[in-house]
Amino acid sequence: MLYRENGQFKTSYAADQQIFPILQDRWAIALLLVVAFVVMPMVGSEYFFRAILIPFLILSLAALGLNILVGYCGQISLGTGAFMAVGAYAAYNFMVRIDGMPLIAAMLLGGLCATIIGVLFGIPSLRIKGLYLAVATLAAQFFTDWAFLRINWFTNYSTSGSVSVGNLSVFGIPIDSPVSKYLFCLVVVCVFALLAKNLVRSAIGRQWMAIRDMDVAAAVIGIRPVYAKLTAFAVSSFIVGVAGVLWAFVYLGAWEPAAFSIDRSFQLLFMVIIGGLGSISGAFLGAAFMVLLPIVLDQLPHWLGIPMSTATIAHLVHIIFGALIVFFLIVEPHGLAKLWSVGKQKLRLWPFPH
Amino acid sequence: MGFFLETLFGGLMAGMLYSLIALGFVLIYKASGVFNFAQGAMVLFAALAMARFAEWFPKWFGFESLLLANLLAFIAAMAMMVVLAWAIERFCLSKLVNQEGITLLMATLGIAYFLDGFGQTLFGSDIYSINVGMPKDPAFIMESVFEGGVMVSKEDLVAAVVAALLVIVLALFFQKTKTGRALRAVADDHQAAQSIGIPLNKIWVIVWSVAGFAALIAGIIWGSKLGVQFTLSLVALKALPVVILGGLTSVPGAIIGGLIIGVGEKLSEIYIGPYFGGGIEIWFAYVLALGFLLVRPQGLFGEKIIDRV
Amino acid sequence: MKFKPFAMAAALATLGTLSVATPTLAQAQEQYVPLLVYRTGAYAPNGIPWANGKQDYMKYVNANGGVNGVRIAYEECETGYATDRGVECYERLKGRGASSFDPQSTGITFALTDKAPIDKVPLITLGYGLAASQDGGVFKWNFPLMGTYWTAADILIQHLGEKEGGLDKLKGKKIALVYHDSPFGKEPIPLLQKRAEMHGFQLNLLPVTAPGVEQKATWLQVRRDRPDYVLLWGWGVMNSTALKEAVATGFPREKLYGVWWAGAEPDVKDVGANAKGYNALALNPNGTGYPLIQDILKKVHDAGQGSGPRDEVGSVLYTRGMLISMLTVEAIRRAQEQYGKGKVMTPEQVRWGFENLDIDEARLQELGLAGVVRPIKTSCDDHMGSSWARVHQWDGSKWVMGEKWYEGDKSVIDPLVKEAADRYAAEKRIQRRSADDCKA
Amino acid sequence: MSDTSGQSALDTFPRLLMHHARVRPGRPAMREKEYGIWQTYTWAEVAESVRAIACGLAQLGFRRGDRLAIIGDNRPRLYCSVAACQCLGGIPVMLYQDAVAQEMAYVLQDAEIRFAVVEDQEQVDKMLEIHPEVPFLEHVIYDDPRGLRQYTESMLMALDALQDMGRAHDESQRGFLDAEIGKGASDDVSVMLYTSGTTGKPKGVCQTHGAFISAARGAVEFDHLTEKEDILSYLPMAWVGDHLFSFAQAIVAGFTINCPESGETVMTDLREIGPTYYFAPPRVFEGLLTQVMIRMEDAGAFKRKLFHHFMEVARRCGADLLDGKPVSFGDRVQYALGNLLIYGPLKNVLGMSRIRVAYTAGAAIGPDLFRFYRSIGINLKQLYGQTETCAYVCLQPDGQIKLDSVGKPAPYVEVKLADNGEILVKGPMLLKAYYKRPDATAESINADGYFMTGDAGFFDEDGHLKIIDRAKDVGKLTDGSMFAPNYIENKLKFFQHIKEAVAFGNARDMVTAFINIDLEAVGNWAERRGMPYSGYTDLAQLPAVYELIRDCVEKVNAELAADPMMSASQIRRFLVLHKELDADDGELTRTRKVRRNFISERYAVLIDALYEGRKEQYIETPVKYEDGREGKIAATLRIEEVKTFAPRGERQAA
Amino acid sequence: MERKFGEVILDLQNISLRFGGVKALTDISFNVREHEIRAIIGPNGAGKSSMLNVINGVYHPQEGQILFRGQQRQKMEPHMAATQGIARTFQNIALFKGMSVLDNIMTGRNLMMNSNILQMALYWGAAQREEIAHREKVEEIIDFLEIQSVRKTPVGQLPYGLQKRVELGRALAAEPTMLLLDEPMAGMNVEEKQDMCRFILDVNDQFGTTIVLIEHDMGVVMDISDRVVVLDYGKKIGDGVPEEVRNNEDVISAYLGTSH
Repeated sequence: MLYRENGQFKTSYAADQQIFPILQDRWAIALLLVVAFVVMPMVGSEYFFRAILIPFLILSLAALGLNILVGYCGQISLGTGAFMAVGAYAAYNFMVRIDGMPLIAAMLLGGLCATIIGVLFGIPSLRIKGLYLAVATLAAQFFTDWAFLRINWFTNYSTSGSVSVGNLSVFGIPIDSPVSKYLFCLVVVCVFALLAKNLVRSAIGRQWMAIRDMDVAAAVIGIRPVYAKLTAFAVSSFIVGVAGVLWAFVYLGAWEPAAFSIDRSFQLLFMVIIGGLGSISGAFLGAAFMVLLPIVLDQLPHWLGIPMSTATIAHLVHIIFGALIVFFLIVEPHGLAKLWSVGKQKLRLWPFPH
Repeated sequence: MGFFLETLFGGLMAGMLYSLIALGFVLIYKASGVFNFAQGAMVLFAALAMARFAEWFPKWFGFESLLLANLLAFIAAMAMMVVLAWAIERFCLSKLVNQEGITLLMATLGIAYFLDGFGQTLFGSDIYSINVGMPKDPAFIMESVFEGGVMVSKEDLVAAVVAALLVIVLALFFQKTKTGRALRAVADDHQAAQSIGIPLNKIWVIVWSVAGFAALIAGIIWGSKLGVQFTLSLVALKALPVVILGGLTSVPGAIIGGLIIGVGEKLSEIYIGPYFGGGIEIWFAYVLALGFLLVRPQGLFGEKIIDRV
Repeated sequence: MKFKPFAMAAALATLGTLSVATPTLAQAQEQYVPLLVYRTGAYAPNGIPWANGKQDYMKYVNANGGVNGVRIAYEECETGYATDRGVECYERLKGRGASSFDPQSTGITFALTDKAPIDKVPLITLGYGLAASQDGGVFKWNFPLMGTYWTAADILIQHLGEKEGGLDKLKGKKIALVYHDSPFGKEPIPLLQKRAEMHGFQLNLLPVTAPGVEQKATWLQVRRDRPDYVLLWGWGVMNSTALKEAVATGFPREKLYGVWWAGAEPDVKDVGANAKGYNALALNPNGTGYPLIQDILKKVHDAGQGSGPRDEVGSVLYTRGMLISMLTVEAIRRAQEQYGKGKVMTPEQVRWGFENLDIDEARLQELGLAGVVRPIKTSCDDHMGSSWARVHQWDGSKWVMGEKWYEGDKSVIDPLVKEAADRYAAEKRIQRRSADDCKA
Repeated sequence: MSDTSGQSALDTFPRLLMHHARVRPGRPAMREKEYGIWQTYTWAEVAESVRAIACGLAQLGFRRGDRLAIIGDNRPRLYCSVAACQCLGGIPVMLYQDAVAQEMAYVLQDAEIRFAVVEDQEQVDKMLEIHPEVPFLEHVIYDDPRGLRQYTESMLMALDALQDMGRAHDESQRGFLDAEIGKGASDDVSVMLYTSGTTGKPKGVCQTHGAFISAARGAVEFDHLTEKEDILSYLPMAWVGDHLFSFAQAIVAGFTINCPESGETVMTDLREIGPTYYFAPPRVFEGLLTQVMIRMEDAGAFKRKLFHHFMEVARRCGADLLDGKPVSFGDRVQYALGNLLIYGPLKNVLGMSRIRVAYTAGAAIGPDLFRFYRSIGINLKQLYGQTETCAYVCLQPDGQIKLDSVGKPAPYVEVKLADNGEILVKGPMLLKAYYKRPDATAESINADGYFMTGDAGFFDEDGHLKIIDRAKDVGKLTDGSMFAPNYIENKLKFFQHIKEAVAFGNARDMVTAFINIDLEAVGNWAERRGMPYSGYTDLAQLPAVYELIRDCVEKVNAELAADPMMSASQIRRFLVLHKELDADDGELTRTRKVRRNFISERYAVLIDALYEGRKEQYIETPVKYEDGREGKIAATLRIEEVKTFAPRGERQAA
Repeated sequence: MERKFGEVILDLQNISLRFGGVKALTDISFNVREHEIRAIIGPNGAGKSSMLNVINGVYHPQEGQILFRGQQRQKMEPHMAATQGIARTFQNIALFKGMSVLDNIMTGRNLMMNSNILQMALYWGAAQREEIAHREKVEEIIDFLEIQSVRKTPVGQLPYGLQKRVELGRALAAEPTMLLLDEPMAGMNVEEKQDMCRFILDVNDQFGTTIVLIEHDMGVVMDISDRVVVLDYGKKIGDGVPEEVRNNEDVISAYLGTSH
């Protein structure tokens, strides 16, 4: 309905291959970015930043990373929490042990460590497939949970095993207020989303998808499964690791391994699937769904002025949330991103139905 | 040596308990290709139903017999599991046919959420007990051989026997009854099964009911062991390495896998754990399963996956 | 058809955006106290009586006309014991002028400890939390009232020493710590190690992976090592499972000592008679045999306002919740004395109240708590206020309180606290509070 | 000649082209969707390409006055070849690319073609097939070498190779081409367009540079076209319309022509380009509207309601808004809303968002159809013209649009009516001659220099020309009243369910008609009603379809009854044909005009049946399938009677 | 037209392949010469697809040796066959169904893309230039196969015939020296078959690609192939130019005789 595509013809491949080939989409994205970067910092409440936007952004990033592995390369992983933890603890160690370590460097190094561990745990994927692999990745989850509890070196010999960071700053700008934290996360997420989008529309992205869609055929046309799968694990773990750093450093500030428990892994997988496998925007939609819905459901009786006990609400949230997940899977197994693109397609074809 | 045997027995019996839960996974996967992450929630739900009904019935109907209470509660809980199976088929699975495995898996996670909330709404979220007269104290065997004998938990022993019985019952059900054979036909080939006139949705209701039955048994045993409360649903995590080790499609695999995992993790915790500061059994189970899978990617008894082009 | 869920999701999203943008504010003449609770999830059996106790006391205060006429406005927020949800609750409620937070979870406490000084909201962690936060010089906003894990561990060792006939008799003994493998379970270790060094007993560490449903291997090790005592540092299902495994491996319950988080009714209820002889620390007694609780029963439960079932009133965790609310209210009252009676206190003023609590025997008498707890007096240096506890024992159907009150040994604990607090301050580049700041 | 730079006299196409290459070298002259993107050629590049082709042709021996056959889809290099040929003073002859080889043979023989530039293997094969019959043919140059590698015939040459040769030649003989261009004169024949002709063999219409340039210039001034226009070139190059719009006007105004990727992608390409200037015969607009209606039928109830509501609004005030007439504020608001919700998106989907001016011509356009496009804000206008007049006689001026007229005489054109109603025109755009047919030339241009169009029409009170029919087709019923078959057929064809119609009645006592249903529209209609059918023949004979068609015919009768001149021509009986009329079977011309005589011979049985009052008639018809096989379609056709209406003006007439 | 064949490019010697106890191929030898169109025919289950799978390294024969360009093959993985210039299509279309036509064909050029992962992530400079360069090649293939109108359509939405074409396109994108086609015309109507034949001949003709194909339609095989190998129950029963094979008695009885 809002699209006016006449005259938007492409005279070069560069123009044809851009991420948003349609002018109206570019406007919409620009608007979104303006809202995110300019409007939000001006109008958002502290609660909105700290409890909704920041976790939303960080989890989007993690989901984005996971989506590369699951959605693009077809390797199901239930060990995402582990890679987040590796990123977080590695970055923590870089920060504590090396004086004057810049936050960004620590973050990237944390991501790098997550990459290494990710690749290590990705090796079985060369032999093990599907659900077997999914369960096998839990080994990473439980192992890291254990390792960060047990091996005191990782926690800098903290008595409780809980660690914390403070006084974050980037290029001399302190990252302490909700807005600065939010903006920091936003920048990181935008950058990684762009990089990830670039990867998935490049040769490597096609290799991943080829492996996902039909691995034998992919091998026959010269794609090395080893390379494709391990790069997917590497890239995915890197992004997830960075998300782990943000989650620990920016969102929690102080954390214990339980912050990256198996529940987190499942939560992320949910985001990816509800959001839409094999779609960058799906990671954001999924994260929004998973972060917002429970909060909204939880608050709904309050807003509506229905008196209800905390326990009843909590149970109802579970019931409705579970039912909604099933509902969404039934209505659109390909996730919110698919719904979104169907909606967009409808807008493009409006007033025609098809 | 005596201690080694104790550990071994302990592991075997823990393994049997894992198998009990793993069976539920295998049954459903075999017949409907769904990796049912809601199995844990089903165990909790069944156990909650059992515990609460056994508590409520004597109050409602004014009798005191524990046996009668347990019996009625068992029947009522089983009925709930059948209704649940029907509801899952009707409102969820039948609408998700031909979807990818991972979508189905996520749907079962949705079901798990739902059951968590629903079960606690109906039955409460406190800790409840199931008293089916399981012996709690230890027994000592081979006292002549080792000093102090070899300790065996009677409760675990009973549980292991029940688990073994359940496997036999299920095996008979699959081999000897018409329905059971139909279930196997579905497992082998959905289309073939349909073409010989077995309604798929009915089969699914039955399979989920049978899995519900397995969950109820597991819930009773685990519930009387741990107490019935939310954490019960997490024991499913213990069954996962068992399932993949044994092979997703194999009932005997679930048993053997359970034993291997049970023994493996107990021995590792006791003999290797101290070198690492302990607490390694949970991940060791997974690593063990992973190791097996590297050799046999389809699990010990799973069907071989052949790449066709 | 296909379009509907899309529209619905959009609607939900819009709803979410709109609603959070307009936070409701507490009403003018009410003191707002948020209550973080968990009534669902793995720790619900423990969380429910705790939450009910907290709420009932607030209702009781309101039934008595509030704090010098200021009514308490309380609001629960379900955390499910999950750190991120706890943080969300905190962020949501703190903006409404929250007097203080009782996170009810070590993980949430850790996450909030860094945020509280920025937001200027006091955290009270009665009997849990960060042991070092006793040091108010560094942890200005944390109040581990009535005890920390270190005082708990210290008291347990004192008790064992007494049982053996003197701390020196512990030499050569084996004491095993079966602990929840998390910061909660690991906190007592440094103190126990110090005590082990002092008295020459051997400390065996046996971690149990959360949530603790699988302890067979742990107890097999206990059986093999045959320790003289086992200290149980568990929470939730881990405790009952530990007791059941102790039964199944034949470990004498009399030699099993739990921390005060392992000594409530849900921990033993399911084990029943088999747990007979099991000991645990008690920060507070159970039962309904003192005036305050009778008054609560009368003014709250008899008025149909009870938060939970009546027979739960007086249980261990209920009472603990009640005490937490009592201390919060006392802090508010104390602050009002300083800043103006009958006014709504800001969180900073409440913090001052917490730091200057002085609940002496007389006040306890007034509150109807005589003999239930010992006097509590906090200061700038000591945010704990009291470290007295007793040991109670399960007789198969109820907890029986021991006679003797123990106090954490300051000479053992304080150096540890100082060291840990200093280290924390160094890490965070916090200056120790000046004397002026203490007075302010 | 020394003044060949010719800046002063832009009177031939080559000079115009070189002029653009100088004044706007960087602006796009042509775009072609190829390899997934719009490959763009600037005026400079086009001029270079034209030079190369021209020099190459010259090298091959192409001489002044030679005819160059050009056969293929709308490809930039084929347009370049047209210009290149003109540079050398040759005469380009475009052929319909979908014609079968034998049809081409006639033109090639008639025009004594020595050189042909063709698009691809398909056309090359045709050339090779008819080569024995066209002995003059020496060189066949192909644009797309695909599949031609193994062809060893010496007459074949790739356009690439030709251009390379040409470039070398141009390099070595600088000034040769400029000199050739300089030799050209405005009065030279610039192009030869074959009229498909409803009767007899096609005739080559020779048009001069001057004729086409003045026709183009007139239109450019009339509609204020600029170099910024975009036009989609997708109509056959051999058609005068395409030559005027995509070639002559583009070169005169310097705007951009855009060639679609392939036949299947025209709609997509149209959406992408979004032309600002558009030209299409009515059937294209009709097809689009039919599609719109069909697709809207599938939409949900809400959307359909919205659509119909706003279409109603548009019908009420859309055309008036476009014409700048006063419209109430309420309607303006509603229309603006409609523009946001319906018209805007609709135009976008149709690829018409950017259109400033659109023309239709070639056949009468249905008033509903015409009104539809105008009402949603597309400035669609009609023009009237013929091959012989460079498709340029009358144009509808902006703001003076009448649904049933073709507008006022265009600039430089003089129009008058003969006594018998035939339209006579005079102006610079008239043909020079019919090629090698002085007889025909003489026949068509009268002593006063007026070209006799052969169409009958009249001017209305505002001076707008109205066309009734072909003058020679206008006949008489036995009672002496006028019978204008085309007029009736057009009215029938305005219904979306009727694709073609053929009316009979000359020298008969009543009017009858053959109907061709529109397979897509009627098929859809049937499907929605759950009526099964196996194909066209089956569908056509369904009683329900007859009902549907009879309804349409009755409506036409009602309209005819309202017109005193036509009321006697109401249709009494009709049948629905068992096969679609097809150009391949010779029933239609390539421009899809009915070949009335051929049809009356071929279906004589049916005509007899119509007039003998039979209820049904069996018929067998031979057909040619697309792959060249031949077969037969046999069916028993139902014949139905239709209600007629009393003429409105009866009393006065009596 | 005279065709020019080159040297033997692929030589299969005494190939035997077993799956467990089942013999799929027994002692099969034949060769393929450069630029020729070599057909493998035989009834269902004759081992034709297994033969192709052996050639491109999906299956590993237990006995026999394979010489490719005179080099004996060692342990072979499918992607190595691709690097040696062997591309193929599959009997049951093996397209990447989640990707568009364009992306599917782009994967075929994977081996020729050298950007590293960082460059791709930035999509700047070399990576973008490479992407565009390969896009140009792929567009030529799209043009060649006349699938412009579906360029950006997900392959899953295409009709069967077009999918087959896309698969051929993906194989062509690798610019193979040898193309293995597994029943390229199965399930097509007459018109689609004609198109496909044209494409195959054009490929062979225009790029000089050696083609080994399996096909059921005897007419097609005889029309377009230069030499034909006939398999039956895993054994070779005939080999030669189409006329020879047509007249071979074994073939007639084993294959033609039983076919309808």
